[in-house]
Amino acid sequence: MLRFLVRRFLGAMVILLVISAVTFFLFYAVPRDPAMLACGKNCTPDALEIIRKNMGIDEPIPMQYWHFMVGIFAGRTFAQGACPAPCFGYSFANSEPVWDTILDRFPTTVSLSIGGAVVFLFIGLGAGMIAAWKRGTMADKFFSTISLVLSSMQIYFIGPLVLALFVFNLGIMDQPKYVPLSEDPGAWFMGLLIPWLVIQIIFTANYTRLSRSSMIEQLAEDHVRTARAKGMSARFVFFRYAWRGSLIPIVTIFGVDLGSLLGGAMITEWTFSLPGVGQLAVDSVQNTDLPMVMGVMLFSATFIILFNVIVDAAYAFIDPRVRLA
Amino acid sequence: MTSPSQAAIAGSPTPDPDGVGLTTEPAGGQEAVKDQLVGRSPGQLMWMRFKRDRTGVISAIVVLAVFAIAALAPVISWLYGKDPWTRYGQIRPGLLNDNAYPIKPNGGIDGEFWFGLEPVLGRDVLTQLVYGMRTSLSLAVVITILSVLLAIVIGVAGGYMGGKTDYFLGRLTDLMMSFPNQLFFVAFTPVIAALMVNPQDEMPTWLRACVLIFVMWLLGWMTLARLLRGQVLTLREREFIEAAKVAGTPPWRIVRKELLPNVVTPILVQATYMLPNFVTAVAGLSFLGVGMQGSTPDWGRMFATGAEVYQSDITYMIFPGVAMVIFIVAFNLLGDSVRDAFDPKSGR
Amino acid sequence: MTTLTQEADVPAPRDAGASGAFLSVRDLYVHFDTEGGTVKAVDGLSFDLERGRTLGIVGESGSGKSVTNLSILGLHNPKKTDVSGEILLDGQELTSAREKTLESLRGNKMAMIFQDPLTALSPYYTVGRQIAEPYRKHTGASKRDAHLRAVEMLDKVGIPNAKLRVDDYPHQFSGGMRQRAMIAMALVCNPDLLIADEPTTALDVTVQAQILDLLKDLQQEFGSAIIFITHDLGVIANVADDILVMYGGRAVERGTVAEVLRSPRHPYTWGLLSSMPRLSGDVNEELVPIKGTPPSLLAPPPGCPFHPRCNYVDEVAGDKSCSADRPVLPEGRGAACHLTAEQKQTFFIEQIKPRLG
Amino acid sequence: MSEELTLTKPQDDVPRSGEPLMKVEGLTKHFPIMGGFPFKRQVGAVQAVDGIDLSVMPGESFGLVGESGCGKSTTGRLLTRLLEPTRGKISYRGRDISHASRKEMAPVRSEIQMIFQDPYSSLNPRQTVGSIIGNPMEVNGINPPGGREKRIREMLETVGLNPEHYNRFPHEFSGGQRQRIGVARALALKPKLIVADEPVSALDVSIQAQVVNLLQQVQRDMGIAFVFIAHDLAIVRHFSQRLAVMYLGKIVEVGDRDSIYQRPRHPYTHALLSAVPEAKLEDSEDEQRERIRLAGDVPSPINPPSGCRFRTRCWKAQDKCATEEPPLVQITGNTAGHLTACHFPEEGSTTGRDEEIVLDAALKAMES
Amino acid sequence: GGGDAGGVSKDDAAKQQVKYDFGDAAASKGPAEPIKGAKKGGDLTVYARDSFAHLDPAQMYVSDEGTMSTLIHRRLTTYKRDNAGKYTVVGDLATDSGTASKDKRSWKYTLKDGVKWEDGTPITSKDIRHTFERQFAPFVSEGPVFIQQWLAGKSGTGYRKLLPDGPYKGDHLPDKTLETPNDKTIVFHFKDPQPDLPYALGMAGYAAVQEKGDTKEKYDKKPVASGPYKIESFKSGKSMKLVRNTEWDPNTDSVRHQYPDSHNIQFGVSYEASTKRLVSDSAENKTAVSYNNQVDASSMQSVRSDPSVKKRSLSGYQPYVGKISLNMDRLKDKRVREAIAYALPAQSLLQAFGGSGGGELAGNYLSPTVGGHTESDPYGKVKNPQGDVKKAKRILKEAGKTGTKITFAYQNSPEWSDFSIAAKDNLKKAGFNVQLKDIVTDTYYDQIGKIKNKYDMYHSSWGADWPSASTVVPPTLDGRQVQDGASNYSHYNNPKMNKEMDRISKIKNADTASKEWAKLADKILKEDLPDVPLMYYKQIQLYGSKVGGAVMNDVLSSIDPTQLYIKK
Ligand SMILES: Nc1ncnc2c1ncn2[C@@H]1O[C@H](COP(=O)(O)OP(=O)(O)OP(=O)(O)O)[C@@H](O)[C@H]1O
Ligand SMILES: Nc1ncnc2c1ncn2[C@@H]1O[C@H](COP(=O)(O)OP(=O)(O)OP(=O)(O)O)[C@@H](O)[C@H]1O
Ligand SMILES: [Mg+2]
Ligand SMILES: [Mg+2]
Repeated sequence: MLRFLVRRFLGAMVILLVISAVTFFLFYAVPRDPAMLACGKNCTPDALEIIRKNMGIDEPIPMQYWHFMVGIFAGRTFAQGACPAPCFGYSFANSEPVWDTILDRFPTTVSLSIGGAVVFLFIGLGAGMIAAWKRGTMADKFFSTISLVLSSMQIYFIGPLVLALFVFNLGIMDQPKYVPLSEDPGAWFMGLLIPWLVIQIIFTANYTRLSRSSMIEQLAEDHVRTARAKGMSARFVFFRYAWRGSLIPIVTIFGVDLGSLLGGAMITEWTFSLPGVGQLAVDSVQNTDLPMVMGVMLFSATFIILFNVIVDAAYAFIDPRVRLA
Repeated sequence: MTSPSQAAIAGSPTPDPDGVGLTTEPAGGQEAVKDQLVGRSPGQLMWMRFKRDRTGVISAIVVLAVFAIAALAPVISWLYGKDPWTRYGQIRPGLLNDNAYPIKPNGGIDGEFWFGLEPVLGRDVLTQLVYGMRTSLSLAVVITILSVLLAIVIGVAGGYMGGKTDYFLGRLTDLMMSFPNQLFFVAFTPVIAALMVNPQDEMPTWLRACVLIFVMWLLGWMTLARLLRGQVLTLREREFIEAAKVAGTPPWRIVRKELLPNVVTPILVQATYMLPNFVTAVAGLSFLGVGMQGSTPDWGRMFATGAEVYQSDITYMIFPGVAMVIFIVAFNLLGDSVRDAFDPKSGR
Repeated sequence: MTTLTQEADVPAPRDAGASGAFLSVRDLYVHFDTEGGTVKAVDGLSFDLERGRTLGIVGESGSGKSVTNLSILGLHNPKKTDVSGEILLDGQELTSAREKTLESLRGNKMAMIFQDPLTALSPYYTVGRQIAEPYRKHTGASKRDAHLRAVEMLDKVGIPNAKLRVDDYPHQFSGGMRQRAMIAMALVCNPDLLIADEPTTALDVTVQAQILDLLKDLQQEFGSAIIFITHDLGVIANVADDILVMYGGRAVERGTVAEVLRSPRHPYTWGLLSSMPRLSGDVNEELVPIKGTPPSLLAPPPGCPFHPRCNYVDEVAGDKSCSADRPVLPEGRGAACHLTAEQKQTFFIEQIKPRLG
Repeated sequence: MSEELTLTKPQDDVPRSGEPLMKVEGLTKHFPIMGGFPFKRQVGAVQAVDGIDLSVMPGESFGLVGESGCGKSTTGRLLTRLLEPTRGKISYRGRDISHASRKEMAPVRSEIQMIFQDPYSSLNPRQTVGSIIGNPMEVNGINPPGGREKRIREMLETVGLNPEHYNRFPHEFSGGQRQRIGVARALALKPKLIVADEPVSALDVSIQAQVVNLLQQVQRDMGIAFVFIAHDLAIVRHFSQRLAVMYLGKIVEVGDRDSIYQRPRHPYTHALLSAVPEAKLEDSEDEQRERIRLAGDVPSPINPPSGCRFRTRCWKAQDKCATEEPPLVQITGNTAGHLTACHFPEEGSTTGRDEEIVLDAALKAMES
Repeated sequence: GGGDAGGVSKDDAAKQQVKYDFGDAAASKGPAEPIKGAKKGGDLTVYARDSFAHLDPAQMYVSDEGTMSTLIHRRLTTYKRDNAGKYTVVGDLATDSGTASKDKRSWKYTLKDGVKWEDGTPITSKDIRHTFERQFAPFVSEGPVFIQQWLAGKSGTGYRKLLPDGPYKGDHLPDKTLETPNDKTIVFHFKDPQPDLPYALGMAGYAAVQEKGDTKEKYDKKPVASGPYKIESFKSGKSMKLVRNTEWDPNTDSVRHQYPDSHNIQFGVSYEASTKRLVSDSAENKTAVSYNNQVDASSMQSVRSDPSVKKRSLSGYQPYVGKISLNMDRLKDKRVREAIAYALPAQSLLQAFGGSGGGELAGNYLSPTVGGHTESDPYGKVKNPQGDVKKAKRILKEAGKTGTKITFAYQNSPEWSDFSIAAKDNLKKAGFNVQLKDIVTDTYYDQIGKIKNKYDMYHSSWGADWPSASTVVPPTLDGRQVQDGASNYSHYNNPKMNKEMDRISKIKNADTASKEWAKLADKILKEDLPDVPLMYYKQIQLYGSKVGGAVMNDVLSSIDPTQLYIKK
């Protein structure tokens, strides 16, 4: 297990390094000078020089990259002050420490994704299993059709529809917004209800389809037949034997989904104007805010990789044949 | 002495008893097929199975219809007498009110503008949608084709060569999969666009399209490549490949003649799942403001506009939205049917 | 066991229940609905089996061996399968039994060993747990007792270090050990009927011999009735008391091992015997294959299913035609063939026997 | 294997010269196992084939038997040079082809062919029978008089298929027929040596004989040498004049048919023979066959036992077996060409002995 | 535009045109006149699209920063709006709006008693001196530069030479420039007469900075408050919380109130989103407001057609004039510029901004909020809002320039994107080869502000810093101001006109000056056409039904945050 983790960790480091390099160098390929942008209306060459220095962009680009990377591990000092590791620098746009900004935005994204994910996972799996259990019946057809249609929806389509309906026409719900859970659990819940609902509509449907088909696949396995031949009840066989196997594809997809949701659910946050990491990403891209883009990019990638590792580790729990070495 | 599973597939052709004359198809057609000496390829069999699947056929028709509508956009526009560029509402008084919204209810739907008018610019929604679908679909089709090609190259190279090449390509795939793709698109579409064109010039539509295609392509091939690698890995162990090697077949020929024809199936199935994904991804980019620009009609941008105006004019969003849902549903159903036709065991 | 009447080609109509057999299958039909049409996998099959005896079923791939036995256990998907006829286990009707009843019988009174132990064991649970499960379910034993029982059973089937290996997963076992574990699982509740579906086909000869001996020994200890399915007449000769030869979903010959191997009466059995090389046979003697290929069960040949491949079609005398009339398999010793008893005798002695050496 | 190996009793009148067609010395194949930490590297090897010698005479049929995983297929694939040997030398008609590249192999490619086990995976489902058989000819630039198609049709006829089925696809044939197509493909190049890797074990009993007969006929009529790999001892006996018994990557015994089947000397050969179920009743006129029940399975080739590899399952094993690897030699009392690798060989007979040898714990417990 | 539901009529504009008086000590004396029915308490939710890039007064120039700044920062002078809507410049920290010498070259201010920083220390003339000296520091790059330039007597960025490092390296402005005879008094000495100083001092950019608490760059994140509110937390791009500053004494402030307990600002709420929220007036939106987010163009319809919403709206002109700047370096032929001017469809722009709620067709450079505004319309942009493509085509043809390639750069906001499509359409019909070039919003002005930019035309809008044309004409049309980042976007440089400007800026009578400015602006438009005026911006603002005291502050062109209270 430890070996597995260390190996994956090393792999992740390499991947992150490449991602950061690509992001960094591509960004500088654009003929846009962030210092110019920050320098404002009363810009003088001197001022520009100082801004450059403050931003840390007065050096050759490879050097900048080197310092950036060193800063992540060792911390750095900027004009704005010391920046302890992990230091992603200060935003070009508003001089906020990148890391703090991301951490500050993260609870929103976490609330949005985890809250959504928990429900869509359970409802989705449940509905899928019911459909598989009742395969070929009306209930199955009903679930399958509904989930097919819903999973074909896009957030940017049903998001506004749901808002239009529940918030503006019926007025029974509030505009989505984020209130920290610690401040007011009720408001937190109500504020995220609509985004959750929308995420869930789409994801639940996906998971219903996925879990149904993988259940059906598992039910055709030989060992499931053996279990029945042992006299185990259909229910037992279904929930113990078939279910266990059907988890693997589900865990795989769930890991991917959660990883990318946590790394910033861009369209969702954008649609509902929730100030999460995804919105931060869009903003910082528009602001040519390199440190922030770098930060978010690495942050998101880390989540994707992290969940890859978690998924792989989960395989080992689900399937004893997979050993972590 | 295990009996190979294929033998147990119901409906798989059963040889006839005389041991020399062969039949191809089970029950029914036995007599008719008997003297037909050209066999049915797996592809033809699949086609026959597909034709029997009603859902599949219907969804195929829907999908084809969508493509036809997209392809025939100019014809439709000509027949209908409107185009997606003219600002009817702005030029002709009486269509948009003081706030630049259609005067008539339901987004200005009437006998002339069947799907209504776009707020502010006052363009015709029907032709916008039709042309928009054309733009989005052609983008998605090109991206799909390119991704499939790259996936074939990488998947087949990795799977077939194995060893270091495979390891390297595998890590490359992992790497690309770890890119937060949406963020990557949003961050780099403008960057690459900026690199490609003289900052003074308008980015030509085709170039913008190319950039979009390029960026999506860059992160669009991995799933299929992995799948193909796996397929090739198992195919490589199949004995007919060894048979070809024993005959001294050069590797390139093995890939071309022995491997590729056998991965057509997963490619086709996967492509039918990829295409709608690309359509929605491209639309998502447009929604976030990094898609097609200016007066080029675009399906995805209609959602962006729709999201701006939905409170006053929800009708505008409905048409592209419903069209999108129908298209995706049909495509997914088609994908399922294609898969079932190729692999009748997978069943539902 | 099947009661053998001497050379009776004419079936003696008998009441199934009256035979007193432990397992009695009467007129079993199993049809599958598939895309291509109805697969008549089992087409009017009858046999009996008594406690303590072993019935070997041979026949080529697709002849309906597995399907027959799955229907005894009631494991077919009722939506897609059409099972008719009677299956009496210890006097209890099974084809029409409720799922609950079947559940309480499976693994308890009747158990099954599958061909491929790798796929037939769940990869997700320990071997011990999989063995203990039916024991707990059917005997209501505690978790501990069931575990001990699993260890005991593993020990019995010759897994070294059973105490430790009981917590292993199937993938940690070798092929032979897995099959032993399957056997342990099947026997854990002392079933009266054990169905072994090609339990050794996937194994090496040396391991196969171990397993066959083990099964024989276990049968002596438990006294179960065994149905042993295989392709291999050699194996049958080794383990079975009686043989049922199946072809195209039907039984074509039955008898005791000695009877069938010494004086087979069906051209298909002849074909099987003479197409098999033997360790002690004459190497210069050509093998005589059965011509042609197995029949399609979607459109089985009319009449005798074997007639398209039979060398003796033309020998059938009288108004009976192999391609039109379906020959009947008599109760007890006999073969489903239109040839007369004398013809069979002559052909066997003159043409077949010499080749068998 | 040494020169002393000659066929004692030529069974048939296949022309043969004194020179072996293919000769293998010290043939070894180790498959690397990658692993390690933190970077992948070779941490071990599957010693699939570990230093075997053998030679195949023109026109003869040489059998190779052994338990699953003992390296039979690997040997076969080494002989056809689908795999490159780790060590050792393979010479074909006096030419060293151990490390020949594809180009260097080109001249002999068409002479060494292979027939595979699985009739379902050995034919490309996307090609017609015609192209399956024709491709090797095309690749090797063989243009028979009358054109390739004519040749293919001939081949189809030779293997007992309807030449009209030229344009059919493999899935339209039964297993036996597919195997015939495989044979036709091998024959189309007019090979001198065919390596047949369990060509009938995937087939139904009733069909096996068809294919065995076909192969036998081909071997005789065309004078093709065969390396016939199988685990069914009866079929090997039927098919091969000479055979080698493999155990865990090594040849433990080699000799002509009669020597091996009637007077085996290696305990493993004994065990193997005694395990074969016979469709004959025990109380028949023949003398009782001995009964040997080994314990367990073949050990892992990653970590084979020291010395004699069979010692872990052998009832005669002594200390010497663990330390010294027995050489493959002609043991006193054996006919020429019958070589055995054993320190304590058995007497040459397969009839039952006084005491049955049952090493299997469970059997022992139950029977005692 | 047709049915004018919520728009502002010309009369409102006329009211705004009234020149803002300089108030005396009495007008500057606190406390501010209480608002009827206003109560203390409650938390106000505030929606804002853009986060505040700066909290350091010296860096503040953007209007929404200015609005918020009135809550936390005090300056020497400020604008007082009485309940009738009349504005006066009064003393804020200072006792009055300032005492000028005869020649208007020296101005003297005295600080009120009892004005304190949030830490309780008094605000002294040292702090004020520091406030101005640090404006010269290199890190200060964003704020206004009027006073620095006046002090240095130089235009452009030359003023920085006066005190290159700011006060941080021990250098200070000499007493002949800035004098602090005692703790309460501060005197400015300029090279030229500066009659507008009290206006300029009211800008957010000249609000006081505590010398003791000055952390240079970092002050931008954590400034020391002097107004009725102080910063409890600020999370850039996300939220800001302002709470009562207990050290602020209402008796020293004639303008501000301190009713709500807190202002909770949420950033990143787009105009669409804030409009939708405020329209819905659900739960917490009842106590919500936005200082600066206006009703977005696409919601204009729903706001103006719903009486219950309209009731909660405020509307007014913004000081901005939307125009298309023609790059004089590239479009040298006036006929080409004329063709463009005729072809552009002003109506489309208006519609893109949501119709008459979002703006009004413009005929010339001076908006109705600026003194001297006239109704002139030399290019028929008001009379013929669709654009006169035929005429444009003819002119272009006569000039022999049909097919000229012109690049039109625009900000990729929905409004300008929409307009660009229409503009391209018309220009193309007129015979131009139009290249559209979209530029991201945040960098738009930087890009077009470069002298060497390669665009032919681009939109720009300029608003007066105070309601005098002197803050419109010279900044946008004085050829000597052409430099990177300056607001003369068309690079118009006509020496004759430059001289005119010098002449008019010396006029001491404001009314006369206004008229002269207007004449000059029209002359430039007619003769040289450096920019095509299209639209005077207007805006509609919404507030929640439980928010009281909402008034439009024309100086801030936003809802005045200091007057708000929560209804009980
Ligand atoms: N679920 C099913 N649906 C359709 N056809 C089936 C099904 N199960 C079995 N069959 C068909 O029934 C026939 C008999 O199959 P069965 O498994 O009994 O053969 P078998 O004698 O056991 O063969 P083998 O020796 O290969 O195991 C075959 O043709 C098979 O294709
Ligand atoms: N490509 C490979 N990589 C690693 N190990 C291999 C490879 N091919 C074969 N082996 C291993 O080499 C050993 C010998 O394999 P081989 O296939 O030659 O056995 P076999 O005698 O043909 O067995 P079977 O009777 O099952 O076909 C086995 O342990 C196998 O796992
Ligand atoms: Mg079977
Ligand atoms: Mg093998």
